[in-house]
Amino acid sequence: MSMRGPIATHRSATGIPTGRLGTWWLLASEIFIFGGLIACFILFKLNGTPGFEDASLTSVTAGAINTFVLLTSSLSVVLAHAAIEKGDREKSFKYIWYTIGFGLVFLIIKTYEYTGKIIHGHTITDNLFWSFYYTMTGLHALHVIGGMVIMALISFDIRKGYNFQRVELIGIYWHFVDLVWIFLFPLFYIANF
Amino acid sequence: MSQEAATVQTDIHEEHHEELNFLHKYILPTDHKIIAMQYIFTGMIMAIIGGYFAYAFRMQLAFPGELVPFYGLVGPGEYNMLVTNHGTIMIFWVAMPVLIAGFGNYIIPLMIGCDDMVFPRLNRLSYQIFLVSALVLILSFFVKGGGFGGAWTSYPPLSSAAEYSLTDWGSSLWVLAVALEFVSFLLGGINFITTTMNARAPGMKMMDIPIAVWFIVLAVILFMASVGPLIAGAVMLFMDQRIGTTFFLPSGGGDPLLWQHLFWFFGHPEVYVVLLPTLGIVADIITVFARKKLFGYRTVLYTAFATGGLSFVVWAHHQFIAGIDPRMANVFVVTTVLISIPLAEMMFSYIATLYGGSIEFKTPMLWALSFLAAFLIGGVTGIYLGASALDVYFHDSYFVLAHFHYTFFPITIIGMFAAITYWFPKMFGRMMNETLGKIHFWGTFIPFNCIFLPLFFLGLAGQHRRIYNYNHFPDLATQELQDIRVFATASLVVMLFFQLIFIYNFFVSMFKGEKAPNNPWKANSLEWSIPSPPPHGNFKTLPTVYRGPYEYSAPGRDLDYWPQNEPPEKS
Amino acid sequence: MIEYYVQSASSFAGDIDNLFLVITLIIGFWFFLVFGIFVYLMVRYRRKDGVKAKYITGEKHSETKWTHYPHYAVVAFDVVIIAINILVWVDIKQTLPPRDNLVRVIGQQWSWSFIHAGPDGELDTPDDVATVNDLHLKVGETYHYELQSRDVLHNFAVPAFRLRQDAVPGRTISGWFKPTKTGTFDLQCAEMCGYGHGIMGAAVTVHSEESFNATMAQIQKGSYESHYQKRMGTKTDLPSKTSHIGKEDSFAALLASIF
Amino acid sequence: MSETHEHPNYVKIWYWLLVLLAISVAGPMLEVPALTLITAFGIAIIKSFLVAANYMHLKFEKKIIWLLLILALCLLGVFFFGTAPDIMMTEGDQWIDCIADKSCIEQRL
Repeated sequence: MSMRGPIATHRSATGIPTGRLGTWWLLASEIFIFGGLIACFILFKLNGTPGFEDASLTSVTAGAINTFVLLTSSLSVVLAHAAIEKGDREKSFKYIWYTIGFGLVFLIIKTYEYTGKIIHGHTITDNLFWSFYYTMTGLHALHVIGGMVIMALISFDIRKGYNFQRVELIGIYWHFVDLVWIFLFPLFYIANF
Repeated sequence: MSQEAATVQTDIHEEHHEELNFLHKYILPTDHKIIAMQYIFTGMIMAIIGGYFAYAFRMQLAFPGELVPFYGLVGPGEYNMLVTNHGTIMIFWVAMPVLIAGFGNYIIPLMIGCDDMVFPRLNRLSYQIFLVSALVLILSFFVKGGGFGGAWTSYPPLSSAAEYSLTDWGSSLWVLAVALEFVSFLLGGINFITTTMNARAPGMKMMDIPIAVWFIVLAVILFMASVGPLIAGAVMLFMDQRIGTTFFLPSGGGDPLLWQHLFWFFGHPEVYVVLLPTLGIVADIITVFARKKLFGYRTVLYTAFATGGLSFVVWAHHQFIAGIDPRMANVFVVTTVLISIPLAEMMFSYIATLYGGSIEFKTPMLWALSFLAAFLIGGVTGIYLGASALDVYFHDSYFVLAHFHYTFFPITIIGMFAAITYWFPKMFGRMMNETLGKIHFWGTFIPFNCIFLPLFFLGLAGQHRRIYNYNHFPDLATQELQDIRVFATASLVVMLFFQLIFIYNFFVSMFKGEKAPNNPWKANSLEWSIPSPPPHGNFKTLPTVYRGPYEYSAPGRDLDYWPQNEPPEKS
Repeated sequence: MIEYYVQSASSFAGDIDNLFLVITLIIGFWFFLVFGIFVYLMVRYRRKDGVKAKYITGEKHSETKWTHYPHYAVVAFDVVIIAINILVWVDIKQTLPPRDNLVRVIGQQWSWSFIHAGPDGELDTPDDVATVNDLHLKVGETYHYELQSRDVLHNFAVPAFRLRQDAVPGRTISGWFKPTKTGTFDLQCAEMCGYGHGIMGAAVTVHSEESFNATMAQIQKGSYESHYQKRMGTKTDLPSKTSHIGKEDSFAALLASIF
Repeated sequence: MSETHEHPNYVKIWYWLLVLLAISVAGPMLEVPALTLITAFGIAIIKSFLVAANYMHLKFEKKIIWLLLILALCLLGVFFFGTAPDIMMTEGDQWIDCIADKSCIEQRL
């Protein structure tokens, strides 16, 4: 393992590697951001705010396929981590790019969905449900894009042979993005009553 | 961490820290000390802007409708913009960067004995985002329609629709600046927490961490845990403004009260976010200058935990009469008044620390003690406002204003001066002028009380906030009340005048002051064991810690201090 | 203490003033006690040559009792404050006593509209009397108010009644008050509402029975000169008047001459 | 970076996740709202637990991370229940939500 950066980075008084600890704290703060939005959404939904019956207009099929895609991408990124632990750089590189591919598929389906909705006049200003729908899935999509970019950058480091621990970190982040989707899926697609 | 690993790392460390060129040292630094300076200087520049705003609107209140010297005419819109941005700047761009990001960055690695933050480049990034946020805020004063004037709480619908606020881009840039600032501190906060959790010097146990570090980290944790919903809220508010959604507009099914909940769920812990670092810094200073061990280290720490925890369940006391369900108010009264319990215990411990001491009234100590005195007033007047029935009378009155200035002024300004005067020798390697420091202290502390004590009485008289000219309210346009306003404004001008002495002292001492020894105050914590100013990489050999930070006047020793890294004598 | 500045003109004003007094006594006691000890310690233990500070950890029971016992006392006083406060709060905001009269208060940028229920005591009937920036009340009657806002948040604040309540757009908030004194009082908007927040005032006039009926009749005929305008009319020269005040004040004059 | 621990069988977890996904999609077809609630959100919780425990290696993580995440969720709960009485109802003590209630739309002028 390379020793770059200050000594502080390589200390570990808690026993958890610094990078991972930092990632967990990042995710904790993300929980509050997405959690805050989800809490607001539920508050309005249970209030019976007009427009929330539009949940039946979202395509369960598209949502389910997207869930499937993200779950599979989670698998591939965890396999990338397993590979790098064994020191197999090429395999890990390959799995990371599979994950990026799945991310791309997710975004394509998302774009297709957005286009369909907008054509039917359900824009972000249509009513509160659609406002939440576009805000939350949009914020989630931004996280997906961010994750893909970081993964691409990391993958080349891996091939050159350093910063192996980052595969695990981006993996944890990616799983979190997956987790958020796992909750967005029932909120926007299934629970239409 | 094993001893071998430490030596291996020290080798790497020494070849790593060569001299950097100007660009990398000062413009794009990764060194925590330089980043700390950047934060502190940016914060001080913003403090000057905030103080200038305060001067402008106080002059308008004292002499309504007249030209304010060095400013111009203050109309109603202008006045709203001034008070709004005064509040925003002082909390988000002065208190937080100077106390948490600035001094946090400076003292955390030094006090826990490591060479830098664990993520130095993340640290740099967070400062850069912070700088951008400050620039965006300043830009917002100059766009068409002027700066945002909807109070620092920016309650919608006023803040969410240009037709109501009349500041179309002003409000959007304001929200954008605040959101960027939050992101910056989230990133910085992750760095602080991880550093303190993982990068402590060998031998430094949880209970050996100086209170200042503990409290800054606690503050950051509170910040991270409370700000998430408000970031979500800021996104929603920004979309309301720019895209036309209706999250907070009742016309489209939204609810303006939701923003208040999102805001105050953050806003109340935020008070403790800025309070805790100052309390920590003050704890360090009073122990050093009273040559005493801190009275009940654990008690102080646990009361801080309790305060932090309680601060999450009191937010609705800002909304007692905002149209929330009155039954909920009872719950929040109980939790709010309960906060007095841990905080009272903490204050008692601080005061008990003085007992049996040998108190030397150097400038940092004067600031620290005056913080305790002023904060005591701020604290006890909080009880009035925590009582919901009194809030029916005091809500949004000058009583509230005087109360929170009695907490925020000590926290931000007094705390900042305490920290600067205390760590100045370490930061710049020179001592500050003691006489000028004391003149500045009295010239700030006395006028401060003269500004805000009278405002309590204005509050009792029913004077409400954010009014540019009280002549439109006959009951408030009396000569008696006007005299109080003039007196407060005059005190403010006097206080601002005395700040010039500080600025003079600061810069002259920085270049011409007496050279500072390693440990001018004879303090224990690790930062005083290295040269002033510390070199890049801080410690020549990374220290090992043998005891807690407050071992002053320990029995059986000649010296009345006992540095944390001094190995125990072998018996 | 509040009464020194603002007269108390409603039935619950006295309760709030008493609560204020109770809290003042409690915290005054604590403040002077703690502050006294603080100052004493600072003076008593200032640095003297040759005197070494004591070594006290503050972890032993014999030491912690000095902070713990006062702290228990704080808890006891807290309970008192909470109990009295909740009693007053429940009375003012949480319950609605039976009403004698009804008024709808509507805030908008930047004025107040009032719809008085009229003789039948019901709103939205033909005998309603609408006024702008001028609220007329009958002394000794329990009023319910329905508070609404047309645009942004406002706050219906009458200091003499010790009354404050936010008006939230999209909601109707109800509450009550009972004026006990005749006279004219200020009504202020106490929630930031934009550019004209500083001028958003109104006059609350509490009438005796006869005067109230006469005024209502006048308003309905349209012959009533708005009390608010009358009141503000006498004050139109106020800006210059206060600037005059400023110049007379010697200290302020000194200040002004510096710049 | 690598404490040695047994890897869970990642592919097996993935199969489980797909099965759960199928159930949550099939749930609403029974058209029993209460059941949909369980299949939608109950299964989301199980799924997220599976992912967190196995893929994110929370199983092997120190207790402090658990504490951190649970604390985060608790605080969200505090926020939700503190806010709910004001936002989630059309009628509270002393107030009526005109928009959701529709009763006072005309009065709103």
